[in-house]
Amino acid sequence: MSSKVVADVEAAVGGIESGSTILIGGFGSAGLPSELIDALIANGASDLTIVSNNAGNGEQGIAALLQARRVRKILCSFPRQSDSFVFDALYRAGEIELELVPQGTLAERIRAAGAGIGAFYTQTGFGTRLAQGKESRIIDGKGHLLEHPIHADFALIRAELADPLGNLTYRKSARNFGPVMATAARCTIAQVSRVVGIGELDPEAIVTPGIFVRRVVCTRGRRQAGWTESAA
Amino acid sequence: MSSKVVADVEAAVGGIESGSTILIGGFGSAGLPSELIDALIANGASDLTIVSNNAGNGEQGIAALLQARRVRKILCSFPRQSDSFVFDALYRAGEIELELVPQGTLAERIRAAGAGIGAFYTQTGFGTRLAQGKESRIIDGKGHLLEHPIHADFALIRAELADPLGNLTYRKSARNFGPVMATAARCTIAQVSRVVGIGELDPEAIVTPGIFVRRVVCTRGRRQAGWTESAA
Amino acid sequence: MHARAQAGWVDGERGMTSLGLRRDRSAMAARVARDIPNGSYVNLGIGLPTRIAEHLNPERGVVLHSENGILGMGPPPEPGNADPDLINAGKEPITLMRGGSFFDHALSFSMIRGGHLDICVLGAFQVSIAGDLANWHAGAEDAIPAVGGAMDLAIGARRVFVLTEHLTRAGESKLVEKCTYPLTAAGCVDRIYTDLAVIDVTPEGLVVREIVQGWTLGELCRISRLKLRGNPVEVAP
Amino acid sequence: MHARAQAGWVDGERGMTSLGLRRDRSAMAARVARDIPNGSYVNLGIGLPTRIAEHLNPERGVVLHSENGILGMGPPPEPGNADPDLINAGKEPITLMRGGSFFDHALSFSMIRGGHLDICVLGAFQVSIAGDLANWHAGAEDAIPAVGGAMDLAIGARRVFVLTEHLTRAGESKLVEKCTYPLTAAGCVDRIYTDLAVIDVTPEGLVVREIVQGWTLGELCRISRLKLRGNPVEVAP
Repeated sequence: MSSKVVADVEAAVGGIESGSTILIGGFGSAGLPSELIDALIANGASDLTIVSNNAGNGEQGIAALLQARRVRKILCSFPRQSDSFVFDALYRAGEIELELVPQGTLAERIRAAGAGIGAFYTQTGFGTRLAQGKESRIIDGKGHLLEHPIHADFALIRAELADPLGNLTYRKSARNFGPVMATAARCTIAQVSRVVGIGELDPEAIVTPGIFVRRVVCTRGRRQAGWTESAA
Repeated sequence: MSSKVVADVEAAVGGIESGSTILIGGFGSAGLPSELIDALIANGASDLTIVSNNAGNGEQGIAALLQARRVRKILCSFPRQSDSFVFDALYRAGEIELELVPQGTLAERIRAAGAGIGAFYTQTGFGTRLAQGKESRIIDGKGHLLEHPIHADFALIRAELADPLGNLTYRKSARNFGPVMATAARCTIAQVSRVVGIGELDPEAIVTPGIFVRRVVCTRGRRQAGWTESAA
Repeated sequence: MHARAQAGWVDGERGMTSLGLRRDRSAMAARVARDIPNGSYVNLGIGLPTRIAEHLNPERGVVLHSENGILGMGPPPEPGNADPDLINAGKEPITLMRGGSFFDHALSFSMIRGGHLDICVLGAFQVSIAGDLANWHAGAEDAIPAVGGAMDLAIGARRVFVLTEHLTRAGESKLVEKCTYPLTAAGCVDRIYTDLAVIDVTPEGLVVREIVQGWTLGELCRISRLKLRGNPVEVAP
Repeated sequence: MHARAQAGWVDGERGMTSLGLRRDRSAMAARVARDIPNGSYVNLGIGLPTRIAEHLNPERGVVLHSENGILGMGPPPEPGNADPDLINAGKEPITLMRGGSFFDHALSFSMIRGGHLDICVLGAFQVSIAGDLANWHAGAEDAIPAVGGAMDLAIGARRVFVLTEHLTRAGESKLVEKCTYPLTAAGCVDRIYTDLAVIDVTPEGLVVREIVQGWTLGELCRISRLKLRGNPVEVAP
């Protein structure tokens, strides 16, 4: 049986081509697959569409990817942060396209892609400027918007433990978007803190079953990001 | 802090009134909350709408509820089984209404209720006789049906462990519909094999967080149902 | 109540002169905490609403939800004990209470959107007499927009409370006839807690339930530039 | 291959006489197993498709999915070791392979509907030349209907294989111009494995890839009452 564990982050991001749509896990720095993002920058792919809750902070992670001018468009719920100056500058200069998506709608659109749901109706955003251009419908007397799935070519996520079959567990609030993003990409790549043997993960406690994961890479050193971000 | 654990199954099903819509967990006998169903029969509520994967087998569980003439309508994916004679007889006599729902659509409609999704499009059932009366739409060149959430007054489910806050874990394939049904009822009632103290369940391995559970009852004796059923 | 009374303010240009006192931020948070029933599931928005937690005695069994996948959120950790994987929606380090749990964003927003939260408390730029909320976008067309979970919380929680200063720093009322800032959601707000009053959104408009000592309904109407109704109880700041 | 050759059948009334042999059920299951790539994620339908598992050497790393919430389904337990909480979609006791996992129905059908299964193998009442599948309802209007997960699997898996006898017990072809039984899904079938042949559904209609020794394409067309194309390889039963 072949293992999904690859040798290093370079191998993990192999084959990511320019023009790809990439889901990137994390909420702030919790669950952010920093080493995979660095490898993606080194990989050189450009003209990317990035889907992530935030648009990067400081000059690391997604901000570094943006600063390297690899991103054509970003879908996120909260680009503006106290130190999102890289995104802010590109946005004001008209050099990056932004699709602002409410956080729950972002999670649900990603889930819909993974679950094979063609589209869904949600009350979130109805009657707001984020409803512009969207179909709406009254259901049980309440206004709803029609929202479409966000399918991706790749998902880069960070988990805690993996086995060679790609089964994953997460750690605390670093779980956030990982499990839904894992379901929605053609190729999901997980960086994990530790790889364990097959059978070592409790079958009742596996959060992401291996069917959703293509590649696993162990990155022991975890970045200790600061607490400077100020909003969700 | 008050506990969600009630003394017995009678207390657990207290307040279930005639005319209620009730989700009942289980796939065959795995995860079926047998003691809660027995208590529901004793409780006397009638004119019920039942939502469950199967329509009962033998003369126990849902079949007993049907035999007691408490059920007006059932939504399920697989009523016909080798020993579903109670349902079969009522159905042929026109004494029970059946809404046949594909298994995945059943799970997703229940999830949609729990997740506050107004409606969703799925390819499942498009172009079949189960599409009758349903809105359809072509999305990305593929036919989809519009499916609506199944909201319920009560959910009766079986889990393995609970704590006084209503956090639940399940056991093996008895998990099946429990976690989604728990989210979709105004009042979710779980029968469990054991109640543990607050803090004894691993926060990473809780499957149903207590926010979805109103009442917990411990029923140690687990029925050993036979293996006579023959189909999903 | 932890109220430290502050002097009222004067805005000569607008001609609004308060003779009364106002609640400080701690007292505002404490006032909301009083209205949260024991055992409730609650989401506290970023900023001032987060401080409500300081006024919720753990014995009351109020369970705090954080939209990034936590139920049973506890207070900030002791200095030096911050865990970068354990943060709240404001990305500040927090702790987990016994009996808490972690889950993904899909389930977290199912809790929100599916009506499982008893209460959420949000900040506001503006609240209209119809209960419309504007709290995500200050209206400037060149601003970097950011919405986060605000729209989901506003439509999803069973009751939506707003906790905010009554006036902006420029002295303008945050209670308005009609929001001029972009909406978060229409008709979603149930109750408004300010430094001056507690106000219900009703089908008949805004009804003042409590007013801080030294203020009259007339004065409140004047600085709010709104017709407010009610027979408010006078309360200490 | 575990084939035990069986004699062909004769149905005098319909004038269909086979000179050839046919595959027994074990050989049919083994033939499908050969087409499942190593490391695939596969759902095997109730009945004959379930028996494909017996022909999948664990070293091949094929992971079996069961729609009631299992990935990594293993063989039936030793006698006396059945666990009522560990059953397959046919409600028979099974085991879990090392590295397997349990999950709820929502996630299980996300795997199915979301296109994560490489292959599912289903039984059939009828398959049309357009790949339409009828396998859930035998058409009798007074029958108790039951659909289970068949419709989800038929639209969801990346490739849908049908494993079925070529003819019904009454000698009628299960391959048809157009299904007369209620559809499970339209245009979903990729390949059909029968006791007589392996047949691909193509935009140009049904193409026979393999035929059991002793049969000719002409004979197959005749008993199928269809125009079948192809240049089939002759294979042992």
